[in-house]
Amino acid sequence: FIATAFSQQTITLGFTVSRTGALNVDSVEQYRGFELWRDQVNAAGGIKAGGKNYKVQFASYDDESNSKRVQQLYTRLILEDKADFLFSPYSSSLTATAAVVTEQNEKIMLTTGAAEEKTYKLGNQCLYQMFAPATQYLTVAIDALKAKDPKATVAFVYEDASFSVAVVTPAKAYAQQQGFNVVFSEAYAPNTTDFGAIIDKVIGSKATVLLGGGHYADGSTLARQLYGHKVPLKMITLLVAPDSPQWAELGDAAVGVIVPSQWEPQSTFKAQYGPSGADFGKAYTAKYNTPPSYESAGGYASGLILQRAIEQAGGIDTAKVAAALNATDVTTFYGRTKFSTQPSEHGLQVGHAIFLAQWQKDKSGKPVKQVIWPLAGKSADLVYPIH
Amino acid sequence: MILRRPLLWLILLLAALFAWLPLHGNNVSLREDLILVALAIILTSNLNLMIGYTGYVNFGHIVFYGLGGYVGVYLMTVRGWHLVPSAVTAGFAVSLMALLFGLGILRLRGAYFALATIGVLVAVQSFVSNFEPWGRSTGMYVSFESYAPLGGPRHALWTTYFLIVAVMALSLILSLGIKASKFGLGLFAIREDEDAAIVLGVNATIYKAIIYSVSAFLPAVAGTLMFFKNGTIDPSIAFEFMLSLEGIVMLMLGGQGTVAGSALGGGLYERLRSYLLTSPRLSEFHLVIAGALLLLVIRLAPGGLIGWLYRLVPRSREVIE
Amino acid sequence: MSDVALELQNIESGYGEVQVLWGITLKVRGGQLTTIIGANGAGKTTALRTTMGSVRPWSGRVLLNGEDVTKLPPHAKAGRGLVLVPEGRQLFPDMTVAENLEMGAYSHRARPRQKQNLERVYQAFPRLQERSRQKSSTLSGGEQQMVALGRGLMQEPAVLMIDELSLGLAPVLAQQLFLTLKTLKEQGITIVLVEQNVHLALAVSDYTYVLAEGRVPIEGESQKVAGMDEVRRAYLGL
Amino acid sequence: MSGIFASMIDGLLIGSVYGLAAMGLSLIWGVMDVINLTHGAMIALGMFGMYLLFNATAINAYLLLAPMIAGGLILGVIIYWLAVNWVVDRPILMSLLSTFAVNMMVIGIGTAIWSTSPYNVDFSVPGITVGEYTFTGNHMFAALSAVLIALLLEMFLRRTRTGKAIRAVADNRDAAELMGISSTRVLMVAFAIGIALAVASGALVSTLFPFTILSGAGYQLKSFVVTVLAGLGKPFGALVAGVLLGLLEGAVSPFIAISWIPLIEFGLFVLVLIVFPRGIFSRATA
Amino acid sequence: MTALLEVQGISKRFGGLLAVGDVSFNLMEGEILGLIGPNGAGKTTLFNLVNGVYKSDTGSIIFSSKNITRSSPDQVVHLGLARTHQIVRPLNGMSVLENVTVGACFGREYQSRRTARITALEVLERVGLASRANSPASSLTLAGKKRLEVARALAARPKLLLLDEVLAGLNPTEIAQMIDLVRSIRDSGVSVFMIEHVMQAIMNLSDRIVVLNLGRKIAEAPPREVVQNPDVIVAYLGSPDILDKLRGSA
Ligand SMILES: Nc1ncnc2c1ncn2[C@@H]1O[C@H](COP(=O)(O)OP(=O)(O)OP(=O)(O)O)[C@@H](O)[C@H]1O
Ligand SMILES: Nc1ncnc2c1ncn2[C@@H]1O[C@H](COP(=O)(O)OP(=O)(O)OP(=O)(O)O)[C@@H](O)[C@H]1O
Ligand SMILES: [Mg+2]
Ligand SMILES: [Mg+2]
Repeated sequence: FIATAFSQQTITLGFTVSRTGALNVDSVEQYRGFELWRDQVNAAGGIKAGGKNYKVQFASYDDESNSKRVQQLYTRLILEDKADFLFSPYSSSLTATAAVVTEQNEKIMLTTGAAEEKTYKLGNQCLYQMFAPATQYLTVAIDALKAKDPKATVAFVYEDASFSVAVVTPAKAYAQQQGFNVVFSEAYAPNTTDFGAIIDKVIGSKATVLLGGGHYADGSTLARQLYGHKVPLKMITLLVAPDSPQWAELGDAAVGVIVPSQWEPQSTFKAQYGPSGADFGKAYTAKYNTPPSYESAGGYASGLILQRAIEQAGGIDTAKVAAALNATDVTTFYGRTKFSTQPSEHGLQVGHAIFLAQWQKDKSGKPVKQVIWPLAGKSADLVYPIH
Repeated sequence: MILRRPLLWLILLLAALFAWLPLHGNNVSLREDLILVALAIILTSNLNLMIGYTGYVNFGHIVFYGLGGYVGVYLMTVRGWHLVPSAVTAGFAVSLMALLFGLGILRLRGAYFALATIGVLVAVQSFVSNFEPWGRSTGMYVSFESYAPLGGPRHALWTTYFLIVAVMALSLILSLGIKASKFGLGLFAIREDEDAAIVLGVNATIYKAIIYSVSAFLPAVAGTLMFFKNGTIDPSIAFEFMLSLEGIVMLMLGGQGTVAGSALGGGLYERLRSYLLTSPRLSEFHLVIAGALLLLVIRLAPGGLIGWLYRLVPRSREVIE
Repeated sequence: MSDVALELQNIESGYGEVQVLWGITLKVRGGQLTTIIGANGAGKTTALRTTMGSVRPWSGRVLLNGEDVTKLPPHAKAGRGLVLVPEGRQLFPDMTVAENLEMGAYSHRARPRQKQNLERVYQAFPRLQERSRQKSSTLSGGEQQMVALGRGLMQEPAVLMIDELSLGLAPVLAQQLFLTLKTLKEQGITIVLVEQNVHLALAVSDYTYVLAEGRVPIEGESQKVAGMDEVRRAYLGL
Repeated sequence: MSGIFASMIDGLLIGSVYGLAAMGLSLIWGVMDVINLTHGAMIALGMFGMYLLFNATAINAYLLLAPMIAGGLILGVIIYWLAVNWVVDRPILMSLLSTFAVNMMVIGIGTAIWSTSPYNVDFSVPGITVGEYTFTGNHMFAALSAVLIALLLEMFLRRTRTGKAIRAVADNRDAAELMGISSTRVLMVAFAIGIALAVASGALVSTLFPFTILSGAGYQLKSFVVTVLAGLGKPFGALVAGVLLGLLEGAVSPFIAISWIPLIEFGLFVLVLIVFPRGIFSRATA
Repeated sequence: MTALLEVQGISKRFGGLLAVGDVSFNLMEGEILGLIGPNGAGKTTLFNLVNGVYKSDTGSIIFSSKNITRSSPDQVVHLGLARTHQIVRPLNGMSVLENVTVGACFGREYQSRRTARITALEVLERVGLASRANSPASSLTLAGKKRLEVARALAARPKLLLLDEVLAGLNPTEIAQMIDLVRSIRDSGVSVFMIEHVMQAIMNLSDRIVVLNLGRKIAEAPPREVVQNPDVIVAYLGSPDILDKLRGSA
């Protein structure tokens, strides 16, 4: 037991989790990433910095997926629970609301499920984004499509929520610029469960490729109903939802669907810091009985990046840790992480990049996720058309 | 004269306490708790004007709050207005709109009116969700620059807080004033029996439209303030049906038709939810506990908390209206 | 013939904290017509409602054919033939005249004779047959009173209590109704009548109770009561 | 087959389920003057009930409707005694409050058990394909079941003594007592039926779409619309209005972005109300 | 004497039913005009037409030289025409005093709340409800509620008062008291138009009586002539020997 040489301290990390409400699935997966990281750090004796040994403890509340109480809760985290550092809630809009509080208290907040660029362009100085920004999510898919079928006709069907709109708007322009015929584009209300009307329109538009989605609930429903209505599509790429391990429960409807991903278990980054992807995956699966999603990986990686910054700063002084974060350029199991330091977009992620993963049948016929893009890191070929 | 009413002084005292308590010792955490309490009181006491005074159940009262938030945030972020004129303009704009809606739907009575208000709420929400200048369903973000005219975010939030407390006090004073007025008597008559009131000479059409419009004003102002403070606004948060229902629950809990009841119900309900949600052991079951408590309270105090107080201390009726 | 069909023993009751009846005792003999008269607010309606159970008695007993029914809810009493035609009519406003009458025959007791009873009612009030499909809430005041009475008759009453029989009825119709009461009595129905048209009520009834401020200061054969000075002054306007 | 046709048929099928959901609300509201805010939660319980029952028995989901309805009746009786019996005579908002409290508790317990993540009943009946459009068998069966249940209810209300007693109590409780009707019993029955209808509609929806414990809220909102269009306390009218609503959705959706549909739907709803202040089907009885 | 109310050829149909058909009459200033007729004759409907609850299908109504044919009830009150309801409509959640205050506040004089309160107390004293001023209106007996109706209407300080069966439910002694009240109202300069089934009262009070049957006016005459009109006797009054019929054993 080596920790004896260090004096024991604790640091408190504060955040809200959407334990209930629309963001529940994704947010809880992210939380598990935090939790696994904390347990591993504490098991190893804590974060060692500047001759001290910092045990990590959490303070967290349920934000009910609703921004109404977010400021109250983050204020509480900072002032009552004396959180030293903060993680963001899940989603860009809750994060923007929390940021109003964290900024004025000059508290560092690492954001995970907050991919939208807009959030980082409001003049914040203490936000650090772990996810690759929203613009990239679908442009990657269009690149992949271009390589396979440049004549495809494209439909965008996406959740009318800030994240998916932020993804689709640039993607649509990019698709047209790449010479694709965008024959249909429509947003649906968050928490839509009946896609009948939209599916009838997709069929009518004669699109061969569908891009879009939003979060887990709507994405899985859309896929299921596309399958039920036997819509003749050659490629389906949906945001967020298919990344979740639960996606396999869709059975045949799951197969062939592509998801832009922040991270996949198969990815083989050489970790300069922290565990390897395989080790992370193993530990995660052992603890939660389910493979990690990219939200989980993002959560874990936030912990790692913060840990590294604290170590480099030699303590938990906010200014020093911020300086360390500003200087961060490191590759972990999660990929490269580097934050923009330009004042106009401070904290925006500029190092990390998006993958594409596709659900394919393995030899036993079970659906599994394979990395198909970038080609350099692929674990299987893109199956196109789906059927 | 309203100045001779003890409750007026109690309201002012309450507002002073709200302003002083967090400021003293710079307790921001308390401030954040109290701002939600103040908001609850604003929403319930204005809702009380419709439900408690006039007997018209407005299920969609939150629409005023949301629209006020949108108008105000739009004026500030896109047009670059200052907070206070934005909020006041939002108040007037929304009141005017309420007047127009009101002239249409106030022809309906009872349950049919109540349901039409849900229709208005959802229709407005849907419209805003498709309205390009307001960012469709993505909504709008308040950039940090908008806090600059108020001396940066830290100052801005304090200012907003004091404004909200002021709006709270105004809401309660408005309720009190209306209750004491001839206008208020007309509303009460409408509540008891609209046809009889008309035969007694009350111009129900105009009265209802006016109170509907008045009950929109301060919630709209509060909407601007709150969403400015939150930094974002989007349709799902601005027009939350659940919040509308909770408004009615708070009102009934406190005792509809009374000024103090709406404040009491709003304040207590908000504190209860907030406490349960942040309490480490109870948070998992916060809904169950809140529900069970609510059931218990209405069973034991069917006239709301105020009704219970009246029965306990009959003389309190004269002071606490 | 003169067994006691309905008996109130020392009934006290009221609303909330306000006591209205201060221990009244009434005996209604079977096959007789008993009247209760009294000033406005004396407690007549309250007495009938307490008998029925719509208002809970605070103390005392209600006996129906000798059986203690004090604690039974109104619907159970109705099932035993105790019928109240309430003050203020209490119709089913959204139902038609015919449906209102039909509801009168709801109980097991009344159903077998529904058809005959309906005919009887239409005979007594031809206006109701004309308007059988009109919603009862749009009837004139007097027409509503007819429906209320008709519905009471549909209930196959053993003891029929009527609160303000002639209220709002045109003189000719009121007279007709009093004659109808007489026939009903002759058919063996026990009747309790609360009535402000004291002249007619005393003329038609066998026995009279005077209610004043929740007590019964005077009772007796109707003819005798009608002759008492204080009754003539206080209730007959003479 | 043209798009609009397909979309109208979809609307028709789903509309009958809206209608069934609304029938329960309409019955309770019309009869008892109780705005049942547990309605959405009961629909959600219907969904989860079906989920559990189907996973336990794995028999045809539509056959499971019978035990689901029975369960709904029992649930209705429980809630009636827990939260409704003592507010029936109170102003309508009291019932709003007490049912809201029950709603909170049900949602709270439901969230503790199932969290708010989506579930799914994995049962599908083969559909019919016409040209490029496929109508799922589930939709057709759900619509059929909804209509069947609605017809049964209508017969019950019109033909049986209890049915008539329910209407009488709705109209004037005191008078109903005087007629020999046990109003408490009647109200309990009416409430239980209303809840059973909500549960049944939830069960049907669960075979069509995924659901969370919060999913009932959306159907509750639609139920409000449907109830009012039909006129309160007109359960069968609610079915018709539900179908009309579905058809309307189907008819307009090919021509506009679906995000505008709520605006059209609810805007129209308000307009219809202003023109027919007591519901479309209320003019017949004059 | 001039006509305060001139009703010219008004009618009202409900579906196929002619509730009021082509009725005309005048009411003079300072007069008590009685309105009788069998149940369902259209008396209450006629009141509803006059005070604007229903709009007349034909004809015109002039009150105090203003045409009020299309006016709403609240406008009519402000001109000085107040009424009571046959089926009482108290504002149940309010006290007796508040009920009457509403009448005064929104009546002809539009009194301020403070003045209205004084007026209300005064009126309550007059109708004999002063002791119940602070009780909830719902706790009054039916007859009490009828008095409340009168009080509310009086508080509006009307020029013309429409009374719809305010004596129903009173015993003969109480009726006598009310008769005095109505007379004193008239003596204070208010004209009265009253529906009543209590013959003793209507005969006693009215200067003239209008008789309706099946929606039509069948007579308009002083009381003494009306009781002798055979049509009125058959349709309305019935037989004078009723007491004997009732007493006579079967
Ligand atoms: N619901 C009630 N709440 C409180 N008090 C009431 C209620 N109903 C009646 N009372 C009071 O009880 C007393 C007796 O009333 P009740 O109706 O029995 O009189 P009544 O003899 O029938 O008079 P009337 O001839 O006017 O019908 C009255 O003083 C009345 O004010
Ligand atoms: N809203 C309505 N719809 C349909 N019919 C109505 C309506 N109001 C009244 N009636 C009918 O019109 C006729 C006249 O009713 P009205 O109330 O004027 O009678 P009335 O002369 O006042 O009788 P009463 O002496 O019994 O009060 C009645 O037959 C009644 O049924
Ligand atoms: Mg009485
Ligand atoms: Mg009448």
